[in-house]
Amino acid sequence: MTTTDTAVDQPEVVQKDRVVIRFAGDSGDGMQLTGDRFTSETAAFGNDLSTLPNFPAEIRAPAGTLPGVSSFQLHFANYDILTPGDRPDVLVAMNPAALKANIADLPAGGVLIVNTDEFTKRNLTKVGYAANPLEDESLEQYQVHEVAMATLTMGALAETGLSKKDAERAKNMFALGLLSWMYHRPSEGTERFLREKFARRPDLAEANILAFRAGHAYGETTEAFAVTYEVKPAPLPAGTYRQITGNTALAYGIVAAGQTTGLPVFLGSYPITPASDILHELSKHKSFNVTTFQAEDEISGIGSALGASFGGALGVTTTSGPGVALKSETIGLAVALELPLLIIDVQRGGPSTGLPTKTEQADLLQAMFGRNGEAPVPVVAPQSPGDCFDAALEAVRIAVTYRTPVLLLSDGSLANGSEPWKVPDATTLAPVDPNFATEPNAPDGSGEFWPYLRDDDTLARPWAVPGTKGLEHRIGGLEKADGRGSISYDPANHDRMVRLRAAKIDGITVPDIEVDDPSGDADLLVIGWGSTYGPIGAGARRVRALGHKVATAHLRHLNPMPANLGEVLGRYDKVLVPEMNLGQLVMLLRAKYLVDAQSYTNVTGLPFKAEELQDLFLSYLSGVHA
Amino acid sequence: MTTTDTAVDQPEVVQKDRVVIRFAGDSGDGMQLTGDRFTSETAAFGNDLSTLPNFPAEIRAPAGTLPGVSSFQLHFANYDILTPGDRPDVLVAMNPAALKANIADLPAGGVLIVNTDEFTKRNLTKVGYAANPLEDESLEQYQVHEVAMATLTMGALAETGLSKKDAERAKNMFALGLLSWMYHRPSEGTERFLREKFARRPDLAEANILAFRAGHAYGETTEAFAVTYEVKPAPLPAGTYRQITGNTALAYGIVAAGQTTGLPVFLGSYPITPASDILHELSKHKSFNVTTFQAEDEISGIGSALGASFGGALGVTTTSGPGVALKSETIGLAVALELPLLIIDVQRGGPSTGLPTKTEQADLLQAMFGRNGEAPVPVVAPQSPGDCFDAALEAVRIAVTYRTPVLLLSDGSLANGSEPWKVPDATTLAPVDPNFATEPNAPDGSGEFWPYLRDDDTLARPWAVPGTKGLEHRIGGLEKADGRGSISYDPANHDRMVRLRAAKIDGITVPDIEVDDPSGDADLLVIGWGSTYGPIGAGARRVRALGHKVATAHLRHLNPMPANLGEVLGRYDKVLVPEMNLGQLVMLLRAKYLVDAQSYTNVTGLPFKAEELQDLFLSYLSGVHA
Amino acid sequence: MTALDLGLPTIGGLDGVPTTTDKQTAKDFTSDQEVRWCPGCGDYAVLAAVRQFLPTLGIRRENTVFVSGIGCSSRFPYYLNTYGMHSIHGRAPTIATGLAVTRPDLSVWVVTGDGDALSIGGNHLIHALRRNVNLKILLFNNRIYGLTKGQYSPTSEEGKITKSTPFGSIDHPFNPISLALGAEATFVGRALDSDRKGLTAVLGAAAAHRGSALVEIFQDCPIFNDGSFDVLRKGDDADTRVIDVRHGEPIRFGTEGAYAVVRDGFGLRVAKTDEVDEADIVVHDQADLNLAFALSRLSDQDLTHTVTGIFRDVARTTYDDATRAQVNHERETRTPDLQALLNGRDTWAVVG
Amino acid sequence: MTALDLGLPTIGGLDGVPTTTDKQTAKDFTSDQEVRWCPGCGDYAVLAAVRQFLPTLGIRRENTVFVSGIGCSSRFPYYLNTYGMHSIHGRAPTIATGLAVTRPDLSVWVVTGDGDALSIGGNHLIHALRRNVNLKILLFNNRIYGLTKGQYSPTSEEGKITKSTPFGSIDHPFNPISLALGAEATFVGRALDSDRKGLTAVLGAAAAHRGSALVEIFQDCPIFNDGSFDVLRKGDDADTRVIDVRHGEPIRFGTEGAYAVVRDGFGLRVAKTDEVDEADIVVHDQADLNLAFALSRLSDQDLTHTVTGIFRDVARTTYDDATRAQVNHERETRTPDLQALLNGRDTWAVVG
Ligand SMILES: Cc1ncc(C[n+]2csc(CCOP(=O)(O)OP(=O)(O)O)c2C)c(N)n1
Ligand SMILES: Cc1ncc(C[n+]2csc(CCOP(=O)(O)OP(=O)(O)O)c2C)c(N)n1
Ligand code: SF4
Ligand code: SF4
Ligand SMILES: [Mg+2]
Ligand SMILES: [Mg+2]
Repeated sequence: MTTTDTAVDQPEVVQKDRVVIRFAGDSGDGMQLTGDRFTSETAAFGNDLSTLPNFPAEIRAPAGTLPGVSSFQLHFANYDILTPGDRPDVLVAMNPAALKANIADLPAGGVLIVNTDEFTKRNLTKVGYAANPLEDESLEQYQVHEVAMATLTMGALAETGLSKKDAERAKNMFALGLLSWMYHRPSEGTERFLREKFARRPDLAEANILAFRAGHAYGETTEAFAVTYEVKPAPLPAGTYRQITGNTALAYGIVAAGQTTGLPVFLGSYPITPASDILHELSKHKSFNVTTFQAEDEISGIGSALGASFGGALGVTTTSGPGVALKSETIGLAVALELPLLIIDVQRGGPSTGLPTKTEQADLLQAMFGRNGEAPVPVVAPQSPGDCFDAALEAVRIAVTYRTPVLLLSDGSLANGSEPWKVPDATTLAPVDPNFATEPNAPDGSGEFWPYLRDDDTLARPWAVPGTKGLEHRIGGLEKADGRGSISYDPANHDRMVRLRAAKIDGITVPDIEVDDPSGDADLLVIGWGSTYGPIGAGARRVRALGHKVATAHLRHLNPMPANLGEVLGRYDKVLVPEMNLGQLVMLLRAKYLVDAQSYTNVTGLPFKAEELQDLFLSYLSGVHA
Repeated sequence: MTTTDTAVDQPEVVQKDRVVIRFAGDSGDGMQLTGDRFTSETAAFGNDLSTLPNFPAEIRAPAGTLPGVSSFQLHFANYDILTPGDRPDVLVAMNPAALKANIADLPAGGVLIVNTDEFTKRNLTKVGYAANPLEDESLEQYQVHEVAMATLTMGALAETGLSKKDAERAKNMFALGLLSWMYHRPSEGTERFLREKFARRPDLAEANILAFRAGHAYGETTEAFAVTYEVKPAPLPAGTYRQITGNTALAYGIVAAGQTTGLPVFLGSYPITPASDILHELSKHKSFNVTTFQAEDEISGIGSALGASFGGALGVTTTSGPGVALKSETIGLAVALELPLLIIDVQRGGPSTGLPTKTEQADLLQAMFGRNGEAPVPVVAPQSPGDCFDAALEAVRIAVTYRTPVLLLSDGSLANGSEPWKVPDATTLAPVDPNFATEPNAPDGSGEFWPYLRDDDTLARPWAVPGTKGLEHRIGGLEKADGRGSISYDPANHDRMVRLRAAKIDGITVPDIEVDDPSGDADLLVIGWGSTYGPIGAGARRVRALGHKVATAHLRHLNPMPANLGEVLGRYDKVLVPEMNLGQLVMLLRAKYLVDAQSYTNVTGLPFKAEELQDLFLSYLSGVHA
Repeated sequence: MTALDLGLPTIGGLDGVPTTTDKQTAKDFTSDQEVRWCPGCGDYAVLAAVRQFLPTLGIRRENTVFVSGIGCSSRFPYYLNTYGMHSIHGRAPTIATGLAVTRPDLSVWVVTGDGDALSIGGNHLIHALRRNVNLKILLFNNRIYGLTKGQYSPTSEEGKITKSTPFGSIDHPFNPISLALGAEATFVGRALDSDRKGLTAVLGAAAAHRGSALVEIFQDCPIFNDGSFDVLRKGDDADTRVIDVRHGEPIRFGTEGAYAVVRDGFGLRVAKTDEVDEADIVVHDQADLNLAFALSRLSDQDLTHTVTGIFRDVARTTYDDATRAQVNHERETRTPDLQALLNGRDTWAVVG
Repeated sequence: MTALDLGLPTIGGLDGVPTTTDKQTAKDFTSDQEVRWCPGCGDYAVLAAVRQFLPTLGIRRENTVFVSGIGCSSRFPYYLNTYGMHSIHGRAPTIATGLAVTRPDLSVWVVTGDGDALSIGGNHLIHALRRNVNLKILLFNNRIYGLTKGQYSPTSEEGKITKSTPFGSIDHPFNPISLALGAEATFVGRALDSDRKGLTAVLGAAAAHRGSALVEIFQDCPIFNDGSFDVLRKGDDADTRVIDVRHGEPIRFGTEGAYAVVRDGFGLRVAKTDEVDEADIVVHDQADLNLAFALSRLSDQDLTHTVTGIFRDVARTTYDDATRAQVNHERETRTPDLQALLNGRDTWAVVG
């Protein structure tokens, strides 16, 4: 659907290249929904965008408190952007707690829209405001707009017969309406959305639509706002676009992998933040021959997926870091069994329960080494929400082709963040042949079936599923004789098998890494993996815009690494590895390539900021870091 | 007790510096017991010694088959030795399967003692001997002694009224008697042992003693054996010695740690080979205020230990690799809680169930990284069976002083292997003060208790146990505010806490690594960890004896590493790291110190052989490896 | 070596825990942490009941420990000014076991949810029950995963539409009471979050019981499973659904005891009191395991008939008492001699 | 969207599994792997019985799968020439669940030990039972950990001296039958390793049952728990100990049915047949859960009275049938359109 600007004649219209808006309020204020809707409108309008939801681990902390603040940040632009933005240009604060928790991020001169109704003495005290900041000078440096959103909403809904409480709850739609007016967003989508969401309560649907329109009208009719802004659509590559979150893209990738492999999909999973939505999404798509099983725990989740793989399905399990820890023994079994299995880890802040709703990249080494014995597993990582789709397909290609469990490392910011996604043409997705064994294969012509006889090329073993006559066999976690697969305690055989398993993974064909080095002669290479793609790219753009040279490269494949990586690293004087952990990839690179790669880390539960990386790169370029 | 040689006048007595004997037979033949007794006699005699038991994962595979073969190798000498020996000088084979499985290891000219009674047609066929090897030329190159051990034993016991079956079962004691005669071993110990072991069946005790004596007499009276051998006691450092296995030494170390810390010991454990014996041993020592809890699984094992630690006990959990995998989530919790906890991993062959009764060193990276998030844990490793005692005490020192879980990595060869151990003076063991918190500590003078306020020096937090009035507090796996310890989702706080936890572990005081470089100017440094200490040392001795220079160093502390390690590594042209894995320590060294350390690996489930390492070192010294 | 005969516990669940004569109030047991549950959550009612109940035990606050797993309910320990640990998902019983075994002077409580206790933690729960460790386990059953935003749990009804079951759940649920009884539990009780009196009575009996006590608390989650127990609270027939049982008393319920429980084969059924013989009304016996099991099966879990109160309360040697008895016996009869241990039986001297 | 009503299973446990009319023998079901148990191990008898039993099912060998955990008993799959997996400790039910759900054309068996099933694997076991996945679970109960060389297990008697309990075990054991019944099991049976006939009968009924079937097999471990079930096999009173129950028949046992089981309150007791009224003898009803539970508690686990046969066998929709019904319903009513899925509802075109 192509949309055009629906804005009517209004105050001065200022053209902007990009805008960052942050909606902040109480957990009960519906800020995530508001943000989502604004995002959808923005996507439909054709801007490029990137989002960052941020909410507490509690379902709903006590109203009006600092721990209860929930926010949603959206960055949109008329060119392709890479991050959800460092700092908001506009902050919408629905209560004193939201103001207090977010105001420090608003740069001087920024627009602050405040819902004054909540600025009561009691609410102010609750968060430690001695005086009302709207009444002293503390907000002087901002463009403050005070709007009694609750009052105005209730007023607009007075006729609906809705209870006061229900009416008041629609104030987030009022805010959305106001902002939609300010930024010339289309509104049909939101109205349609509200009608569907409240299909069973048409009164609520109408109320929310009324509130939304009231907000819009408030902007139009009051003279409080001197300007509105326009951000033109972004000239993205031609194609059909939609907005997508990482978790949805992962779920779609799994559904698609079922189609490209022709296998039934079986997901065994136990809910955990921020991975649960993949289970939720997949449970809707049974028509694609996708079965979801909510297991009693993570071990059962992966165990059932492995059992399904043994039976010839595409076994998948989804979790976050603590769940991977629990699954580690079974991952080891999958390594020994050499069966396809996709294990998705949506990383979150750790250690232990950590920060369940925040992002982090600290499970890389767990993915690589978190099992007893030598148990190598391929590891892939998506770099953006939409890229989760491709990463899932790539992980499945490796799992099926090489008969191996594969770990896919997403993270909280990819999972919940969203961006416009160029929808792939489903007919062009590359098929993957599961290539089931159908015949006995013993090289000695005995007519036996040897479950561990390997393909010369891939070193993969045959996948012979129960029900296939003549291929009956037994496999297990004890060491197996090379070829025959029967139990073997022979020392030389064990050494051989350990090396064969390693060689199989090391020999997986992965594409070369591509370097973005516009000038071709940068001294500094910045290399990352996973969700830091956006901030690293944005940081690099900024320093390039300042006239400096910097090369960037991003790893999709953490294990095995691309064949050309050593050569690439060797080409640069300085190699810098920014990570949201204490330096995990950098350790692997140093060990493997013996390059003096430098680590930059930040473990705040939030993505890097473009500015932070710009400064970092500049400091490296200027030689502060020799 | 000091013992002297009891050998009587006999055939020619040949003096030897060292001897390697291997007893091999069916799982039901009692080879482990035979080996143990010969070891005890040898220890009592004052030789230095080292042992290598080797048995199948089944309790008792079918009689007479190759998978059912069980063996025990003993190396003893008149000087301090380091390994159980590469190859036997004497092989005792109780049946054709034992012969077939072991003969390849016997060097030409070696002594082969065969129990001919088992060399029946049926038994020969069972293991694929087309002809009886005792009757063709295939054993020509060995000094073969054919002894009808079962017949002789049954003859000796004819009078006892014992059933044929029971009598026949004593043939291992006959073999022991014969070997004891050949090597002039004392015999009181064995006779006393048998009386105690069969206290409830005195008839069996006497029968076994009779069989033992018959074997001895057989040597004395027949003229089959032209020589006997004498290996003089070894001039070990002065002190009281005993023979000890690694698992026993670990158990004693834990008991001792209870005494040095003054804490009750709580072991929560789930049985697993090769760690179960630690549980068995500790369950005997309740008088030392040691409580053992056989949990329903590994997770409960560590969970209960952590609960006990919270209550002020010394929490310990013991397992092997697959168990560590299961415990990993709880280890992460212990990292977050910052409570003392000792986690013992007796490594075995992997991945997955792998080779449960064989040895390996492939859990180092699991120990380092096998958890979600940044969850650093100190790692220590013993280098010999007796050293397990010291390693346990050192691990507890770190755990208690720094309030942290500590991983101790033993392995199958240390666990079951034995050596003479200089018994420490219990009164000289260094005390460790648990230093429980007793007072509120809030720096703001509020009289509150802050559970995460750190010691300036160690960065350890206070250990305040329930029952202490005024220090009531709640801790958990969510991120905690620095100092106060309440739940915090604050980005900057999380980053700080992640770094504080890392800094605490990095800051642990560990002794410098010592280098053994006799000439002081070797070019090649060989560095290892864990049970490779013996073979590396033995290999180095051999090449030094050949006039070459090689330096060796062995890491007790894998995390944090000794402060001088970087400097040490930098001193040598070549650094070589032999490991029983695919190169785990070498990865850590290369990443951390950026030295081009080379890896040598062998993953057979068996310890390195001294000869193998000698050849390796020579190839490095000769420049084959540039 | 033979096993020590400990006999049956003749002491109560709190014996050995230091007492205090100081006046303690609910406020003393309230920590400074802000309570972070949703408005209307049933957890608030339970918290209030527990805060009021704990001071009545007369034990020292510092000798009380709450251990929880993960879930909304598992935040409970933060809100009590006692010692506490918010551990990991499903593992609280293991941690509490280690603590209870080593510290007889503590009163140890476990707080857990239906997912925490019965899904991921099911094994630890049943093992704690069979061992009869002196723990009080409060199972907050809201028949939903609250903290992860509304997936069905092992106690959710069949057919339930949740985030993970858009076509309806097809898992047959556990009956936590039956499960506990099958797992050798010595104390099993049940109460409604909103029934302060009933809840307090069950908590009191649990505390007095020496051994593992499982208390199932029906708890409302207004956000993801709103009103799931409303039929037991309001509506015309609420009082014909709740069957509160009391040891030694005939089981009658409803307004003026209009209904009664009578035997039906090996099981039970509900009858109108005036239609049955007084003598046929079952008298509750909390020592009768078969009766307790039958009570747990009185109706499907559709809440048609819901027994509250104490299903079972019997004495059996506790694991922790028995362990300590073995340790103490050894400590009393043997002097630990570390040097002798290290030496073992066979040493030899090297004179150097 | 509403839940599909599947109703009760009207099909048998093997329906959907391809059959064969080829004559199959025990030998066909024997793999080429050497059996590696100790001489005299009860596992041999069970293996022989199973090898003889499987061909009688008439299903194709290649559609039979045995999944096991870890333990001596868990080596079982290696010795059968079917498909098989020797997995990891305690997790076989999870693997078998994934397999059974995705492959209705397979007959899926789980082999497990008392440690594997009830210690580390307890949670997966009870969840498989409550879900009623179409799996047959053979629990080899030798009341000891065999493979790890003789530690006590969750079914070991109190006071047992083992490697890990030199002073005697203090764990109160599980009663596997009670536990399974408390966990909503639809089929629970028990047999002795040496009783080929009884064992085969229970296996046959388990195979025919659609849903999870738990079969406890008392198995002797001559190495670490020698003769633990000997009182049920030999000795004067062996036949007064074993109570073999049969649906619809009065429960009598002993020589010439000298003993009978009669009701005792909500439970049961053993009486001399000639001392009780014929009518008082309990008639076994495998659909009566309360009776089954009472049978499981007839005596302590000291084997004084040991019920064998089928405690319970009732029909309940299986998890796997229900899951497949949901999937198939969707597949039949909606054409999967990947492009439509990827597009979602809101797309926009960029023309470049
Ligand atoms: C190992 C692990 N798996 C999964 C989770 C995610 N998780 C947190 S709470 C929860 C279930 C909560 O349900 P319940 O125990 O019923 O508690 P409630 O929130 O309903 O009180 C889950 C699945 C986790 N934190 N850790
Ligand atoms: C994760 C893990 N923990 C522990 C073990 C060690 N282990 C192997 S079998 C077993 C118990 C065996 O007992 P049971 O299940 O009763 O089988 P049995 O040998 O008696 O037939 C244990 C503890 C293991 N292999 N893996
Ligand atoms: S989600 Fe439900 S259980 Fe959790 S706090 Fe909110 S109302 Fe309570
Ligand atoms: S140890 Fe026991 S259970 Fe295991 S094979 Fe031997 S006899 Fe059988
Ligand atoms: Mg719940
Ligand atoms: Mg067993």
